[in-house]
Amino acid sequence: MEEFMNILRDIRPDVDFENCTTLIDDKILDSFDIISIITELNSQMDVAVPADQIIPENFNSAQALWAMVEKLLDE
Amino acid sequence: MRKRVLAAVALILVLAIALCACEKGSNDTSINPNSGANSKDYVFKSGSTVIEMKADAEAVLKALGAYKSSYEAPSCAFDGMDKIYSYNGFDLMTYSQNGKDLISGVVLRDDTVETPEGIAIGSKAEDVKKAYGDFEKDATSATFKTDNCKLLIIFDGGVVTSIQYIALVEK
Amino acid sequence: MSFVSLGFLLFLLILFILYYALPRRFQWALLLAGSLVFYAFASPKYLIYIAVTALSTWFAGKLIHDAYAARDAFLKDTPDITKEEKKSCKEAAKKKGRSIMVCCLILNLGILAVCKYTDFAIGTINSLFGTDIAFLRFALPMGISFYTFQSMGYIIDVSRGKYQAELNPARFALFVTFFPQLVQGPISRFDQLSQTLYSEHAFDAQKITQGAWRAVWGFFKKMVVADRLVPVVTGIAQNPDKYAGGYVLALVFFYTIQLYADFTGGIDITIGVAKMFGVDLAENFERPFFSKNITEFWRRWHITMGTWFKDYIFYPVSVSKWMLKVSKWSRAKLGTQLGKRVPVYLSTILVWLATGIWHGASWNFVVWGLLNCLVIIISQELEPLYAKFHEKCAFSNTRGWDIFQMFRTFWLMAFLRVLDVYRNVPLTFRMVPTIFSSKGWSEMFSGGMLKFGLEVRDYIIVAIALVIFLIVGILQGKKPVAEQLAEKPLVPRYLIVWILIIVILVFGAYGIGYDATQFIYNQF
Amino acid sequence: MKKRIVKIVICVVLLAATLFLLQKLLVPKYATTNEEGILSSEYYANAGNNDVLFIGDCEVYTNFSPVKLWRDYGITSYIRGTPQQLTWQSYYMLEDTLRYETPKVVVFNVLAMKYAEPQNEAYNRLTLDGMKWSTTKLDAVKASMTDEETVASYILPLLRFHSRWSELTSEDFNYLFKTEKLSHNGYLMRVDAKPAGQVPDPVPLPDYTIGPKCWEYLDKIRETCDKNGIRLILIKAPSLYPAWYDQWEKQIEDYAGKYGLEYINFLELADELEMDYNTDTYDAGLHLNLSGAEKMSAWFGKYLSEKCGVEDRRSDAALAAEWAEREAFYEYMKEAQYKQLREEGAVTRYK
Repeated sequence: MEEFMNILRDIRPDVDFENCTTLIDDKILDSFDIISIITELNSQMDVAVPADQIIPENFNSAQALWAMVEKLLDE
Repeated sequence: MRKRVLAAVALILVLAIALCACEKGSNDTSINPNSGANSKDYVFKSGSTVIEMKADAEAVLKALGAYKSSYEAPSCAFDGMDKIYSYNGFDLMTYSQNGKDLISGVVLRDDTVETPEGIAIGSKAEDVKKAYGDFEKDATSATFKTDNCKLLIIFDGGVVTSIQYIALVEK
Repeated sequence: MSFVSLGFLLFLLILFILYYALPRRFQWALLLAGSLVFYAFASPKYLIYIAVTALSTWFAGKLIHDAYAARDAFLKDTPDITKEEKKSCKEAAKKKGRSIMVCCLILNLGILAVCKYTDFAIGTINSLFGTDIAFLRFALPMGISFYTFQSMGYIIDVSRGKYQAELNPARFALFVTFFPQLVQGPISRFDQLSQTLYSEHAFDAQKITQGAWRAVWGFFKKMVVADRLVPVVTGIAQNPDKYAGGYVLALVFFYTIQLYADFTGGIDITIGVAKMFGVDLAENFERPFFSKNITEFWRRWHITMGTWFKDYIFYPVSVSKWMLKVSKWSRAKLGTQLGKRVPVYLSTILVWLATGIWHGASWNFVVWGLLNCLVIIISQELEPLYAKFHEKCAFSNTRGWDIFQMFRTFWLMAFLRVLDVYRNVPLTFRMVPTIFSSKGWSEMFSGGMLKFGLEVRDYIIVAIALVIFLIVGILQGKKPVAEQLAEKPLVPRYLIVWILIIVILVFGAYGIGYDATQFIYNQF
Repeated sequence: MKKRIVKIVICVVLLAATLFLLQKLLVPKYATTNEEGILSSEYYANAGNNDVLFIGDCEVYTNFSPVKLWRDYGITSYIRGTPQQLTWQSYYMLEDTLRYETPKVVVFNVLAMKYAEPQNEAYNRLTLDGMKWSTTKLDAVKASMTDEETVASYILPLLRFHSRWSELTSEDFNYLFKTEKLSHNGYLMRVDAKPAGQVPDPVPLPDYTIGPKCWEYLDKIRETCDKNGIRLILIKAPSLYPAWYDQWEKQIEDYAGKYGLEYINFLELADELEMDYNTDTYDAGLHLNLSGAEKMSAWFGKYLSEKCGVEDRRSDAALAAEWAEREAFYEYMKEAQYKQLREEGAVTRYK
C-alpha cells in the first residue's frame, strides 16, 4: 500500500491523495497523469490495467485505485 | 477458425459496400483543390486598347476615342442603363452596377476587325477550331467560356457570320 | 434537410404534435420513423449506409450479448469449478467478444475509410509516385463520421462489458439515427443517451420551452453570425493571390468566429430540439473560448469527440502491452524522467493524428492535428517553468492575466484553424507570415473588406453579436442561461425570446443574396 | 392549465402581429421608386366591367391608354401588364382576371416569347407580389421561380425583404398602410419625349427558336380564351428596341395562321399610325410616351370597335361616372407632368 501511495505522490506531489475522492470529477488528474499511474503500476508493481478499467469510479480516489489494483492482482 | 470466417465475412461486406458506394457522389460539394488556376479571360483588342469583360467602361471609352454613335436603353423598372457604343467594325455594350458602367459585351460587326486569336467574320470553322479548341461538328454556333467571358461565334455553312464577347454576369 | 430551412421547421412541427398526441409507448418508434424520414430527405440512397452500420452493429452487439450470456449461465450452473477453469471460461468469452467487436469495427470503419479517404489516399499516392490514378469521388453520406463513431463506441463498450447490448434492432437503430444529432453530433454514449431516448415523455412545458429557447439561440448564432461571415471567409481563402497580409489576419479571426457560431449554434439547435422531445443529449461545448490554455480548450471544445478519442484510442493504446514494453525500453535507454513520457507522448501523437484525419480527408487536417499535438506537448514540457513563473510573478494570479491567457488561447486556436480553409498546407504556411508584411492593410480599411458582399452594417451586426456572445458566455459560467431565463418574470422572459426571434428574422443572413450554407461540420 | 394556454395564445398573437407590421414595413412600397411594381396590385380595385384586357410586358402598359379608348370609342379596358412579364405570367394574369370578370377581347403582346425560361427574381417580384392570394398566384409563382427562389418567400415576403432594414426610407413609413394610385387602368403615363435617333443594329443570335415553355403557355392562353368565348389578339408593340427579329415574327405568324388568330405587328404599321419616333417615345424607342400611346389607342380602338364589335358603353350612366373620375385623374397627371417639364425640365415623378 505504501509503495502504491509513493507511486501516486511521485507523479503528482501537489495532490492530496489521502483525502481527495474527486480526482477525476474535479479534473485534478488529467489523462497524462492517468497514463503515468498505469505505466508506473505496471513497471513497479507488475499490474496490467486494461483499458476497460479506466473509468472515473476507479480513479476518483486513492482507495478506489487501490481496490482496483487488488482486484487485478487477485485475478 | 470462426474468427477467420467472421473476418472474411466482414471483408466481403466492406468490398460490397465499397462497390455500391462506387456510384459517383452526385452532390459532391468538395472543392476541387486544383480548380484555382484558371485560364486567361478572352479579351478583345482595338488597336492598343484591351477590352476586358466586366472591366470599368470609363477608361476603355476614353482610350477608344470618339464613337460613331451611341444608344441608351434603360431597364423596364429599377435603376440602371444599358449603353451601346458603335465604333468602326464593332459595338461595345455596357451595363451599370453600383453606379458604375461595366463592359457587358463586344460585337464584331464586319471583317475589318478580328479577335487577338486571329478570327474574323468570314473565317472558316476549322480556323476557329484551331484558335479556340474543339466544338460540335456542324454546329451553327460555338461558345468558349472563361471566368468572366463567353465568346460566342455563329456560323453559316462553315463560315463565321458573327463574333460576340459576352460578360458572364449574374443579373 | 438543413436545420436552417422552413422544411425542417415544418417537419419538426408535425413530428412534435404527433409525438405528444400519440400514446406514449409509441414515442420512440415515432422518433425512429422521423429520423429515417429526415435522413431520407438528405438523399434516400444514403439510407443504405446508415442502415448497414446500424444493423451490423446491432447484430454484433447481440452476438456478444449471447456469448456473455452463455458464459454467465455456465458459471452459474457449474459453481464448483476451479479458479483456473473459471478464468479460462471468462478469457474465452472475452476473446470471442473481442473478435466480434473487431469484425464490426473493420466493417464499419472500412465503410467510413472507403467513403471518406479513398480519394485522399489516391491523391497522396499520385503526388508521391507521380501516378495518375483517377479519383473515385464517393458520395459522402450525411453525418457518417458521427454515427460511425457513435456505433463503434457502443460496440467497444458492449465487448468490454460496460453495459448490456440492446437486443431490439429498431430501438438500436434509433440510437444510431436519432435525427437531431445526425447532422453534426454530439457523439452520444449509449448508456447515457438510452436513459431518456426510449422512455415515455409526458408533455413537460418547462423542458419544452427551455429546449425551444436553446434552439432559437442556436439559430441566432448560425443565421445572424455564421452565415453572414461565409462570403468573407471563402472570399479571402479562395483568392490567396488577391488577399494577403491584413486580410489573412481577418480570415483567421472571422473563420474562428464563423466556425464557433456555426458549430456551437448547430449543437444548440440539436440539444434544444432533442430536449423538446424529452431527450437529454450530452453537452458538446463548455464555453471553449474561456479556456486559458490549449489543453483546457480541447476539454471544452467538441467534448464528445475528445472523450471518444480518449476512451477508445488514447487509453487503450497507452496501456496496451506493446506500449508498456516501449515504456520499459525507453526507461532503460533514456532514463526514468524522459523514458516515462515516451508512451504518453506516443499515444498523444496518435490521437491527434486520428483527430486530424477525422476532421477531413486532406493533409491540411493532418498537419493541423499534429500542430495541436505539438502545442500541447510543448506546454506540458514547459509546465515546471510555468510553475516557477507563477511563484515569482504576483500578477499571474490577477484577473487581467486570466484574460490575457484566454486571449492568447483564442488566437493560438484561430491560427491553427486557418489550415481548414486554405487549399493546401504549403499555401497556408506561405500566407500566414504575410500578416507581418505591409500587404493589404491599407487597402483593407479603405473599402477592401466591403468587396465580399458584406457592408459596414454587416460588420456592425457581427460586432454586436460578439458582445452578446460574450455576455451570454459570462452568464453561462454560473448556470445554463435557459434556466436563468426561466427564473425571470414572465414579461421580460418572453420579451427576450420575442426580440431574439425578430432579430433572427430581420438580421439573419438568409434568403436571396445569402447562400444558405451547409453546416461546416456536416460532412466531417 | 387554462392560464398557460391563454399565455401562449397571447404570446403567439403578439409575435404574429409584430411580424405582420415588420413585413408591412420592410416590403418595397413602389410608391415613389420602382413604381412599376404597383401595377399588378392596382387591378383589384378596378375589376369588373372591362371588355378588353391587355396582358404582356412594358410594351402594353406604356403603349395603350384605356382612358383614350373610353373617350374615343366608349371601350372599357384594363392593362394587366407588368415589367418583363413572361409568357406564363401573362397566362396567370389572364387566369387571375377571370376570377373577377370575363372580358370580350384579350390582347397579348408577344415580345416576352423570346424568354424561354424564368429570368430574374427582381422582375418576378414586381409581377407576382402584387397579385392577390389564390391557387392561380401559387401556380404563377411556381412557374416563374428562378433556382434561388422559394415559394415560402412569396407567402411571407418578409423572408425575402428582411435585409431591407438598412435601406428603409421615408417612403416606407409614409406608405406603411396606404398606397399611391399611379396607373390609369394599368397605363403608366409619361409625357416627356426623347428622340429615338440611331437604334443599334440587332445582334445576331445563335438560335432564334422560341422555347417550348412559351408555346405551352401561349397554347394555354389560347385555350382559355376559346373556353370562355374570348377573342384573342396577338400584337407586337411598335417599340424599336429591343430588337424584334424576323425569325421570331415568322414563328408567331405561323402560329397565328395555324389557329386562325389575329396578329398585328405595329412595327409594320408605324406609318399608318403616324408614329414619329422623335416625339412619341420617352426613351429613344423603347417605350411610347402619352402622345405615342394615344396614337396607338386611336388606331386600336377603331379596330376593336369596327373589327371586333366591342361595344360603346358611354351610355351606361354608372360606368360613365366611374370613367369620368378616371379621366379627371388622367388629366391631372398629364398636367402635373407637363408642369414638371416646364419647371424642372424633366419628368421625375408620375404625379
